[in-house]
Amino acid sequence: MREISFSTALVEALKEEMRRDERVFVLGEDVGRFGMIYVAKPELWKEFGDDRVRDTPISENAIIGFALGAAITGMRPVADIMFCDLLTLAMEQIVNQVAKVRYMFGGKIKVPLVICTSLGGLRFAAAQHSQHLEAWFSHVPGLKVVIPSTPYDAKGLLKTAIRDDNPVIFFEHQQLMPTTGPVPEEEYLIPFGKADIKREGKDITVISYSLMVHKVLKAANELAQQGIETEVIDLRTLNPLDKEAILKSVEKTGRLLIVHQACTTGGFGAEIAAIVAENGFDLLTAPIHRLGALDVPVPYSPVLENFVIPNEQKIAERILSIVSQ
Amino acid sequence: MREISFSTALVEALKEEMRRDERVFVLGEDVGRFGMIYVAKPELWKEFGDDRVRDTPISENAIIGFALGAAITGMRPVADIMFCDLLTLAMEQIVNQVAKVRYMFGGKIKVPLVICTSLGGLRFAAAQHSQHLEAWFSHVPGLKVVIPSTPYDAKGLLKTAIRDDNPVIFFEHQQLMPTTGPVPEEEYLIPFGKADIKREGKDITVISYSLMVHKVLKAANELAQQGIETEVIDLRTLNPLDKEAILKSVEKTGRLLIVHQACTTGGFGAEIAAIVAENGFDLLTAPIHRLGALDVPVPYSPVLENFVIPNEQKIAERILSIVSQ
Amino acid sequence: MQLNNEFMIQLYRTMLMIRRFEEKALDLKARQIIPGLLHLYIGEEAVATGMCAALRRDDYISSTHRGHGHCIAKGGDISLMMAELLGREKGYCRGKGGSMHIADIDLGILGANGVVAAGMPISGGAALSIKMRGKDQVVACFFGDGGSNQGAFHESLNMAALWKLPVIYVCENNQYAISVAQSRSCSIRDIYLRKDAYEIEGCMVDGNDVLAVYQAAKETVDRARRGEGPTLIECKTYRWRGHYEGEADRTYTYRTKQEIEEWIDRCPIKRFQKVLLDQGVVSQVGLNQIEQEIQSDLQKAMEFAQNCPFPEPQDALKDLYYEE
Amino acid sequence: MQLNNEFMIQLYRTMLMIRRFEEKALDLKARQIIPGLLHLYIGEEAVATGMCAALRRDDYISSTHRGHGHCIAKGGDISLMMAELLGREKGYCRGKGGSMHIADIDLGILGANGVVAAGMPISGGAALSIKMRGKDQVVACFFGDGGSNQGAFHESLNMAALWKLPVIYVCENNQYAISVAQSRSCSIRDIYLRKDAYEIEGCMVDGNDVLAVYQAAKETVDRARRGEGPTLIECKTYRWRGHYEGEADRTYTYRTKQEIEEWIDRCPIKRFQKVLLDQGVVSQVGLNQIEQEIQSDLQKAMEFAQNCPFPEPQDALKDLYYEE
Ligand SMILES: Cc1ncc(C[n+]2csc(CCOP(=O)(O)OP(=O)(O)O)c2C)c(N)n1
Ligand SMILES: Cc1ncc(C[n+]2csc(CCOP(=O)(O)OP(=O)(O)O)c2C)c(N)n1
Ligand SMILES: [Mg+2]
Ligand SMILES: [Mg+2]
Repeated sequence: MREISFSTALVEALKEEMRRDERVFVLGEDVGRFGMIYVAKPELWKEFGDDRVRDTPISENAIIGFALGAAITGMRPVADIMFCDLLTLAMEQIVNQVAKVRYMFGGKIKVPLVICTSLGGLRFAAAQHSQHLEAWFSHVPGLKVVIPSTPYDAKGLLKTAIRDDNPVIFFEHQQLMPTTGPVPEEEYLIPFGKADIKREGKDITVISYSLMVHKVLKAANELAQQGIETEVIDLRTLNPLDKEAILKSVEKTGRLLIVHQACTTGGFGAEIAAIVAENGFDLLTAPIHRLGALDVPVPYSPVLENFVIPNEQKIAERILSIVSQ
Repeated sequence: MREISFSTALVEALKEEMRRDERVFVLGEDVGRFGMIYVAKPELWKEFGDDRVRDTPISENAIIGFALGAAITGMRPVADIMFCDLLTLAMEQIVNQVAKVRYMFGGKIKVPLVICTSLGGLRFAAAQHSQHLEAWFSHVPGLKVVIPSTPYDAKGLLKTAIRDDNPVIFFEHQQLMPTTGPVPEEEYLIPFGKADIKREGKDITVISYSLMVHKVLKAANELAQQGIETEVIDLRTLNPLDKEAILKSVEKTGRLLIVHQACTTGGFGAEIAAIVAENGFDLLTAPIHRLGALDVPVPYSPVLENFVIPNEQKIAERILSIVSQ
Repeated sequence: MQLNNEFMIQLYRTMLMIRRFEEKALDLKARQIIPGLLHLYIGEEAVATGMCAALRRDDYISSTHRGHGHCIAKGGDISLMMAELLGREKGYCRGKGGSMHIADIDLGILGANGVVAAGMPISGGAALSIKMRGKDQVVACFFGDGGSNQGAFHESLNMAALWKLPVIYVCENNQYAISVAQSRSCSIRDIYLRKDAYEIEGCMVDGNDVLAVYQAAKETVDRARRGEGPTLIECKTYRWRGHYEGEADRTYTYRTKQEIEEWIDRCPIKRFQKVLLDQGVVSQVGLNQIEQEIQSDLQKAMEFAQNCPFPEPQDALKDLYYEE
Repeated sequence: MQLNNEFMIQLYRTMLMIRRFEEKALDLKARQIIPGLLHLYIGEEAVATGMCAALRRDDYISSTHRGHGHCIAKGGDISLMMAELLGREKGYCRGKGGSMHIADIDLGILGANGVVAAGMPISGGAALSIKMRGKDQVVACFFGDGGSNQGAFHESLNMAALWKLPVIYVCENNQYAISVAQSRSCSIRDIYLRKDAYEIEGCMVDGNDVLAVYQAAKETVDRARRGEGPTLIECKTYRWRGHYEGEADRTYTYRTKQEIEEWIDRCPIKRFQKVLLDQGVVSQVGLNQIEQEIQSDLQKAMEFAQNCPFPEPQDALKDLYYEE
């Protein structure tokens, strides 16, 4: 199968959906001729023009509010927020409006709106450009939360997101953009709520998503040489969440580690741990562990950033310490 | 000891600190002559005037940003955001600036800033006026998170917050405002990070905070008549968190239920469950349970709200089902 | 402007319906039959009425926490409104929304809103959608003097102006944001002058004069329909009641009884009544009949609402996601 | 305005130092010695220089993502800056901040900022603090044309105007926000005209003319010090480099080579050089000497930075909370 990059896969998804349905359009900062969206160069803009690949002023709250207004009156906007750190400017619209209007109005409208945002930072981008804020949104009923790790998933999930009649927030890791992987030429969709078992194993389950999936896989492959068989699960969507896949895997391995790049306390790892501690307690043979970034803002200096964010080595160490307990 | 209301206790704390230190001032919407802050009537404003009890325009992001600018240049502001649902408008300043400036600047400044906000709604206030968003802030390193349940704690913790040289976010439940309790005339402070054991018991630990503490206590007292001894812990502060008290109690009871008014998924209950599932796994004799609001926006109609938000009966049922497993 | 009698009477009827509907709501709230928060529009009826009279059924409005007037003026069904206020199953939002979230997408009512100024970007988006779909609809966006100080005001007007969108921003300047007088929250005296910051048109009107509001509305709606972009209209008016029902003992901390009474004297309904009588548009008998018709409609709405069952508790779990 | 020679030379020296510092940074970034994001101010030096020359040491500034110029002009230590860019232990932020978070509270530098317009409310708060503490300091708040469309602009100017706070809002209009030309992001042509929305003073100046900037700055700083409230100054200028170092191949998607070259011809430093030479303030020899002094200062800063160790990994856990 051909290999394309994560960002190309996302652009393909947009292109296909925009060709298929003229109600779909993109708005956000520098999404047009600069091609900031998915670091894609002006490709999308060249095909669809200013109107449907719409540069906005630097007004994040309005970007989401405008997208919402368009979504409930016949369009299917894809609103891009350059970094997830800037979602902080649009939380009012996202949380109080986008997520709630359908419910508040008694189910009488649809909100076909995708919010795309990048996260995790390029490297050494410091505290305001490196956050992982996905956990917040898992705590907001009404939003679907998608967070892919491969070009294949990115494309299939984005297409599903655009066709969904509910608001979806779609997180793309900046460091994944140039990574490549197999993506078929034919059209496909990936349903929400289906985790992907990246690697089977019987000794421990490691649950992860986004960039960290790759670091976990590397650690797992290394540990395999020492005879430790790690099962690696990529959640792909946090809401809906594939609880079944999680519990099934824990049933098999009895041990669970959750890895994410967001800081540990209050991260989505807590939610998974809580679900398993309630519904899979009897399946566990060891404490549930979480490995996230340390609980500090992400510092700038490489020495410091490396210390704060999980990497293969730390993941491997943690797995080892759990299985050897 | 005299009994005063939660709101009076808070106003007393402010008064005492404002008398003690002229750098302390309050800003927010309708905090002055209308006395919206703590539903206190114009009391505070009468003593300290427009300058130190400063009404602002409806500009939440600016309220926090202005408070921050004042805090790093010699003042000690207390910024009031009318409802926590409106914190969504100020997340940029709170999360990217307030919480991070000290760290980003290499520890070279102090940020003596208190953000007060109310939560939980009066009753039947619907989806945009009933949220509990404390969990988000526990996921932001750099913010201390305080959430008292009694007039005594409210006063002592608010005074501590105002004297702290770090940013503190202080959540007051709207339904607690009129509730009364004993508060000494003499000055006292309550340190952060010390949970309060409201009731000792050996059968199950129930951890809670804010309004729900009272509902848990009621349920516990009822169950006591059936011979079930519930240990009830009020966390009082989520960051710093009294992990020791949590683990010690679980050691004693072997069973854990966490109750909060925030919706269950992604709530702070997940964090507690995760901590115990990692550090207290061997102490547990039963799955960890969480009881939060159902995962929907809070609906308006009393029938619906009652169904969505935990109450004494549901808490008692859950405790019963856990201890009888 | 030449207006036919029927139209004038319809304006009157709408204002009076808003007034009577809210008086009823006030009473129900006092008796705790309405459970939730209630922000009344009494005294400001001419704004919604004049503005919405210039709109077509397929035009949109976005409303505020003080939204009953907008909803009724845009054609909202008072039975469904009343049922919603009472938290009933057949209410506009099936009991999930209450006063602050009433919406009727079929009538273009994009919703009341519990967050000040939050409707401003949503309106802009509806207008963008109109433009992209090549329609000639327009959007009227209601917001308060207090709301004009939100960042959302600035971002929305800038974007709407930039893209020449068909939105009419209607500032209902009732002179207070809760307890804060406009002079203490707004660094400019006449809010409509903020139009210049966006290079758009705008004007100020007497918000207690329904014909003046209608005239300004008509002109700006026509402009918007012709694709000439957004407008900022400021309507000076006054709210008679407290900010919300229950404020009672604090009302006089921020304004005087005298001030309130002066504004009650300028009642937009009484004033228009006089115009109608003076111009011979309607007789006193005719007015009485309208009053009776409204009372009877309200009575029916009340009956509908009160006979309507509450939702089932489990209904709380419905309506969050659309599922095919 | 009569300015003495020493002062004029100091203006020149500051501009040149900013230029050379950033050229160095550019080189270090290209060689990946600077790890993080870098937004260069080259071409805009007259704005920070002219503005900060009107400030006292105890006045405050708030800066942006494009902050080196502001920091140097306010007296920032280039050794500590360079060490910070290199992520070293003795950098301004102990390696925790990098280019976008340099601050020096002792010099009143309230920080660069990675979030567009986020310094605007912070500046307002510093000004409020000045007023409440009864001081006569002022705050200069730098922000871009792009930043002027943020809600924070509106909320901040309204509050500062309302409370008559001593802030000078300095819009550095370099005509683009990343790739978006001002005409495509801003519904008004001259941003300073937005002053009228807040009933405050304001003006437009040639941002490539350091004396013009200084003069406008001086007047508005004096006004602010006298308690006459905020001002909005717009400085028209241009950035020569891409939005960030690394943009390279996209630069010509949104502007032409010719446009850039025209602006390079209007170099604020060359232009001021000519003034100095024409007026006999300094000779070519003098200019050469300044160049050498700057090179030597920079050399020392580089040595300091490069000899400075990286922080220890565990230092990442320090500096979050203040503990007595
Ligand atoms: C963003 C936001 N801030 C604060 C509130 C609380 N609040 C509700 S209405 C109101 C005053 C609104 O004033 P204005 O916009 O003038 O409308 P009015 O109530 O006068 O009709 C406030 C502060 C809110 N709902 N939303
Ligand atoms: C609130 C916010 N939105 C978007 C960004 C991403 N971003 C960084 S700089 C920039 C452009 C800023 O333009 P302007 O204010 O004109 O400053 P300039 O870069 O031209 O100096 C953008 C969009 C950001 N950092 N903050
Ligand atoms: Mg008002
Ligand atoms: Mg710019």
